[in-house]
Amino acid sequence: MTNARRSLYLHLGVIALLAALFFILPAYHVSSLARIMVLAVYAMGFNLLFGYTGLLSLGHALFFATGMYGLGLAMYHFDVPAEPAFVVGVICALVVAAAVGFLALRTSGVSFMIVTLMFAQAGYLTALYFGGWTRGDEGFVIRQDARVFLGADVSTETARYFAALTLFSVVFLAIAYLVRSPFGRTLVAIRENEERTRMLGYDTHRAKLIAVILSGTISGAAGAAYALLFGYAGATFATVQYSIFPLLWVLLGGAGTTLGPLIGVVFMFYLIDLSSSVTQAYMLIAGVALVLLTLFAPQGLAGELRRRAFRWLP
Amino acid sequence: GVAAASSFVPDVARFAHAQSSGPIKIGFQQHATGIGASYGRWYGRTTEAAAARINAMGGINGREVQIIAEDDGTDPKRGAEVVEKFAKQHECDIAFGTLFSHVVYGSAPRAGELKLPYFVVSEGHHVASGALNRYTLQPGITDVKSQVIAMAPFVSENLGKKVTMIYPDFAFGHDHRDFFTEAMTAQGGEIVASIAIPPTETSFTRYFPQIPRETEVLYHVMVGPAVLTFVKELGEFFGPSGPQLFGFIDSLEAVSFGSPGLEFLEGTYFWEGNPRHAQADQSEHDKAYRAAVGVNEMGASVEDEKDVSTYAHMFGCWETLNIIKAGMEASGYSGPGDRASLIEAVEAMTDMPESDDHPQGAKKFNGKTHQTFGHQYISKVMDGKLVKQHTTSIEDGMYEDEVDYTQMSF
Amino acid sequence: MEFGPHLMLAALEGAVTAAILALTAMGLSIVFGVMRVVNVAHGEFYMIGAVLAWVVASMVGVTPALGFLAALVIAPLVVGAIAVVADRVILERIAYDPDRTIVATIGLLYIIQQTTLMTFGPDARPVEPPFNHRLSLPWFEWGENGFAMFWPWGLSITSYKLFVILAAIAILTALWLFMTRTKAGLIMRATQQDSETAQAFGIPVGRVYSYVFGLGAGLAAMGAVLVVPIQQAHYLMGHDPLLLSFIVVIIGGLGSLPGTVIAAFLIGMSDGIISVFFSPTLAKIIATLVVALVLVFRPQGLMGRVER
Amino acid sequence: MASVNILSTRGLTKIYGGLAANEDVDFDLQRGKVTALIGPNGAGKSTFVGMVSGRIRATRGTVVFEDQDISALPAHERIRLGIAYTFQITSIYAGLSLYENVAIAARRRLGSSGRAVRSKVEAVLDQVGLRDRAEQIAGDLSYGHQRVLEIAMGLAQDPELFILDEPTQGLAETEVDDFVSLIKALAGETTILLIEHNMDVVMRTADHIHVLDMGRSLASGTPEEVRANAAVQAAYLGSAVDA
Amino acid sequence: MLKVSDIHVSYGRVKVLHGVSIEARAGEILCLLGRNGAGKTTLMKSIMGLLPLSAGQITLDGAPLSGRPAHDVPKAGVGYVPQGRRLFPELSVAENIEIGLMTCGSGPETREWVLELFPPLRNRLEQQASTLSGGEQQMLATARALCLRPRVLLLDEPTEGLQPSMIEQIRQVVQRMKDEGVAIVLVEQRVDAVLSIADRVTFIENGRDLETVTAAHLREQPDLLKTHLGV
Ligand SMILES: Nc1ncnc2c1ncn2[C@@H]1O[C@H](COP(=O)(O)OP(=O)(O)OP(=O)(O)O)[C@@H](O)[C@H]1O
Ligand SMILES: Nc1ncnc2c1ncn2[C@@H]1O[C@H](COP(=O)(O)OP(=O)(O)OP(=O)(O)O)[C@@H](O)[C@H]1O
Ligand SMILES: [Mg+2]
Ligand SMILES: [Mg+2]
Repeated sequence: MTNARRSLYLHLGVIALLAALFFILPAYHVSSLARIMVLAVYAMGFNLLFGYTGLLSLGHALFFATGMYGLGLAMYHFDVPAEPAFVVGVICALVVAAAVGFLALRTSGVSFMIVTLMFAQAGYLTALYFGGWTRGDEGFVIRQDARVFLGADVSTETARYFAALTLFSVVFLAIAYLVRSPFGRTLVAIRENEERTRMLGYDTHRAKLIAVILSGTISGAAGAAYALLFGYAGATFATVQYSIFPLLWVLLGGAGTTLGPLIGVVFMFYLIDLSSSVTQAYMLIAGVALVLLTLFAPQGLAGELRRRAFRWLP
Repeated sequence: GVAAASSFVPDVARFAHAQSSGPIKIGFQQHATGIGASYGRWYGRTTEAAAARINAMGGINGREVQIIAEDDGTDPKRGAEVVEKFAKQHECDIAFGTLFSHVVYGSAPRAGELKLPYFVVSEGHHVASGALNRYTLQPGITDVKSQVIAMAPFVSENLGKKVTMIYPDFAFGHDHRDFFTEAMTAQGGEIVASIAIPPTETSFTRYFPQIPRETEVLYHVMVGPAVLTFVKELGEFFGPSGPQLFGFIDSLEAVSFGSPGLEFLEGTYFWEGNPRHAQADQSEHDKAYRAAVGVNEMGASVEDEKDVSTYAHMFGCWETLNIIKAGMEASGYSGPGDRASLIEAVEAMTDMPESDDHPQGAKKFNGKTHQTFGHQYISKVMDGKLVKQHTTSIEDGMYEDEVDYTQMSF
Repeated sequence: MEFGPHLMLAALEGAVTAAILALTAMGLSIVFGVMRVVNVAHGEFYMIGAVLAWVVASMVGVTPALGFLAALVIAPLVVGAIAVVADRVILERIAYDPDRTIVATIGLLYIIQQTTLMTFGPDARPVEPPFNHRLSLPWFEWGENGFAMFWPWGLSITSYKLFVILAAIAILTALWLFMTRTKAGLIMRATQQDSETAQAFGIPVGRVYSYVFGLGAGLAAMGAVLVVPIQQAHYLMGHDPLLLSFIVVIIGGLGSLPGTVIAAFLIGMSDGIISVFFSPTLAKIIATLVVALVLVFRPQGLMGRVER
Repeated sequence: MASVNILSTRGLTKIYGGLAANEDVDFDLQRGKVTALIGPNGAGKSTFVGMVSGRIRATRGTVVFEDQDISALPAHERIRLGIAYTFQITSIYAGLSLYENVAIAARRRLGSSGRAVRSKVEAVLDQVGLRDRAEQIAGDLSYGHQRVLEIAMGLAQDPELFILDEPTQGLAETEVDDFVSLIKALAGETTILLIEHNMDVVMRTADHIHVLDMGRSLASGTPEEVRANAAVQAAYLGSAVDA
Repeated sequence: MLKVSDIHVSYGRVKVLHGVSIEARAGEILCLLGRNGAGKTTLMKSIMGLLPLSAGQITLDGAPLSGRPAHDVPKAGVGYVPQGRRLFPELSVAENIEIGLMTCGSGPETREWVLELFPPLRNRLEQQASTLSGGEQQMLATARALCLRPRVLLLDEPTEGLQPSMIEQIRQVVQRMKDEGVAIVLVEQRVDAVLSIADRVTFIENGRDLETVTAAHLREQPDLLKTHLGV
């Protein structure tokens, strides 16, 4: 079996498994999984830029929040139906990502980290400053009866789960395809050695800009979906912490792997969820777990799988 | 029954006569970590004490009350997850106890979807503003709009007409700004400046010059760990000659008035949800409540007098639990199937007289807006103690209904 | 308040912020510059420094000055020791791999934060300053009757805040002498650039890293001890210093000591001064964007070397 | 009819903080020939080819490639016109397999056709004798093999103009011999600009030699002419001229 | 003086040296010859203590060198010119030299001495090492190692990328070191250069030492080159 075929089966298999889990898992885990899938989309967007292109952004919360507010404000203030509002959210994220990419890509390395961080911080403060519109830190609730997407009431468990699964699957497959494509390989080449790549005739700046835009747009789609599926938008999601999360997820799951983001989110979610039911000091457990993981799974969970068993893992 | 409250492990036999002897599970959304942790700890202690008391009195409908606390990290995302966990994993009967309003906003939609009664103790104006849903109620603590409105007459009559407001650039601060400005104007006063301080700010002096000279009253309401700095720097800025200060005690919850730098607050006024320092006219109910929670006359832990409570807010947990009990008993609550009737029973409540169940004072509950209204206290700092100067009437804090939840379907 | 005095007050406040920031950022700059690791837990070292200052000060307790002095010595040492242990136990074993260090130090951040929460609780803890006098400041102006001096309302600083500025200058000068007059700085930079070759030239790389990590943490703790009499110790207080330090280090130009100080000064000041002209949050937004744009148009930072 | 010169520079200059690494270099490169660029260390050879390829921005001067003024083009567009460049200081994808290293080089031209890329990569790896190491991670290769890989990446681009900056550095003698045959095989179709200090290699391969010294052109001509040039002797070859 | 006895070395799971023994004697130049990837650099690094030995021993004047921490090896008087120069790229030329001086506490006269050996460096003392031309970098790398005033000098392809006259110069430097009694281990690819300078030659192939012969012997029997190197 060729690697391409193996990879296709793997991805379809993951999607099928997620679909099956809806019928198997207890109710609580089903709703957790819906949330995990949306966050995994966010992580996949981040991974495209960090894991594949080698650009470490500390400002992805800006894109997530832009998608979230794009959809949320359209629905909250203008009673825009969910479908066009979703498009608005995604487009807003795209535009913001393009602007940030345009400016931030003049820098590289740590400067890129800081510039994205600062833009995101400015975005967060802007959300607070226009508190009259955004309801600031408190955020706002999106009316439950308006949360109907393509005829499905996504405030119900089933519709929500499958809406999340659909978004996840689309992005998951698209990224799996993308990273095997010549463009994806170019991104990896940039990650490994940008100067060399440029001197092989690739327009690295353009490729990086496209990567930022794609990554930001996917993250924005995740934000819009989050607001729609869970009915809330707020400035908390624009804080630095929410820029660090995808980094953590991706590093845990395995940067530069298609499966890593999902694995990372699942791991982190259940690490907190399970340890918090054992003890109040769950952050301590989480902290120790993270440290141990770096010691014993240096390339993240999926990265370790790839290193130890499945060399072909995409 | 208070004496028995010390037995935290309830006697199983006492609950034997219940139809279903399983406990009533109350999911307690606790700010154990994150920015709300100081409050979360005391909300926890109060809730434990209230539950122990209820259990000592035979539980609810003969069933033991079991508090299931989950940390929400003072984060709206985790808040929603915790609500899901209550509903689906712990199979709680209700969820309860949230303070920070962004967590309320983040969690309430899920509570509504899950049809899980969600009793918040947040003082935010979210419930009564109609932003939430029929499953979300705030019966145990007055909301900020009401608190603020009730302050205006006292401020304008006793302290001055020209007010400068300093508040965090959060929705919570904006509520203060909007409602107080309106109420003050109605009293013939004037807001001469409003200074919104960005969150995460740790030093404040540079903003103080924006306070106009003509200011007669400085109205401050800051939250978070930087408030001590705020107050201290305010003192250093004005030196001996400043305007009258009127603050919300939110700034200094869990902070001892003996802390260095706070000498400067001597002679200033504070809103208090519930007087921290036991007053001369302390009621028996307050005495009993303090004893049950383990708080001394100075509002600090009896075990450690440096450990100051969040006295102005945490009574809300105590009272809310008692209201839940009353609601469950009135509706004959026996399980999740009766959640709607529990809501209806609470909505039907009106007057809540001062009692051991309501040690903070009498309240009027508005079933349409799901919001309770109570007395507010204004205290003055005298010799490092908060001495009550004025108690507002319940009517002082009334405003027109903005929503009628009872018209919404379940 | 009049414009002139207002500006002056903002500048003074900015200087205090800058002083603390410079110390904290310098710690990060050394760690980041030498080890090229993003130490996400740097803010937590600052935080434990502050909390320990409170612990030490309240244990000593004889007079505030004595308590403070003890804290100033003990807290940085303890924090430095903690950092050295963390380096030996964790970072050294993951070979300072940049990605893994991020995860590991996030883990460390959780561990430190939670441990502090459980040990010392969530409340803000004040430390009494060793001395604290309000010093009203005069202002000079050309009035109708010539040059006049007056005492504007509110224009003041405290003796302690002045002390903080001076102390920061003293510590930074000592550090600068240490880095430039001794061989330490050279050894650190060589280690950073090629640790294998550094070993081949007799540099004990492992030990250099440990000391650097300890020194960085110690500096953060020192900043924190200085700040607790102004701001209180709190288990979440590490967040802001971490972000600001990072910004300062990068704006200053990676590995440039003077750059870090200048950047700390500029950021501390700009924050204060921009706030004179705009409403507070807007001022913060503008200050943030200005800093971001500085980097956009000068990616190597203020004092960084220009690449070819 | 294309002109004889595939590349010419006029007045090409690079100044680093006052120091001229290249000063007014006029240079013509004949199509299909092997031209060696030699000169003392620090003469500015790498700087020169860096400016030709666009890696280094020229202070002033023009570069004309295939009758087109490319002075203003960014590096990647120049490469696209058919210039391949190998680095003096090895620059490979240390974290990727050898195969992928070459594939990235090949893919830019062969684009989406996976099959074409594959056969190109295999052909190139055969050519340089690294086929059996194709799956190894490039960073784990010995230095000499990394140098060979660097050359392979150039080959994979099927360039019009192939610029090699000291390709035989670190190569064992057998590999050097292979390299010489490789260059001879390419000559004719591909124009080659070779920077070399190994005079033996230069003499065996070059049709034409251009000498640079202290940033300026010192001499230019056939190998014999250059070897006989006294100025070159003095500046460069020293007493060690043994080739 | 320096004795390497039957060492085995691997990178992670990849075993590279399978039992190599060499001996460098004072006042003598030992050359290592071998194809690309034979393990020459690996051997040098192992001597410097930069790679752990899985078996075997390295001694200097009879005292064990292996097993000591890597930073002790240079202090024992072993100078190293790594392959590919490995300068401290962002340090200036002067600082790179300073590091070399620091290793064994050499004084300013050593500094003068190396700058005299490589005059082009003197004009570039403040330049950042990474911006030096390839050849200048190689000079700096050699100069830095000489700063130790080493008793044993390891040179890994030190003439790579150098102009012929400079190669000659480095050769003279090496010769001079030899005359001063330094034991020298030299990795070189150019057989002709090796033959003119070496005292003895060790052939390395696939991580093993095949044979050690004197240079004179090699000059007489060039066939050996063919058998071992395929030249
Ligand atoms: N970024 C820079 N800043 C300052 N000087 C530089 C820079 N880059 C190169 N130089 C100098 O320019 C001169 C020419 O360098 P170049 O690399 O072109 O030499 P070269 O001819 O390739 O030498 P070699 O044969 O040793 O590789 C050198 O003296 C070098 O030190
Ligand atoms: N970091 C590494 N990880 C795994 N294998 C390595 C590593 N470095 C080198 N090798 C392998 O070890 C073997 C010997 O490499 P070494 O660099 O010692 O060769 P060399 O004799 O110095 O070759 P050259 O003449 O090309 O410099 C090679 O096969 C190489 O692929
Ligand atoms: Mg060169
Ligand atoms: Mg080698």
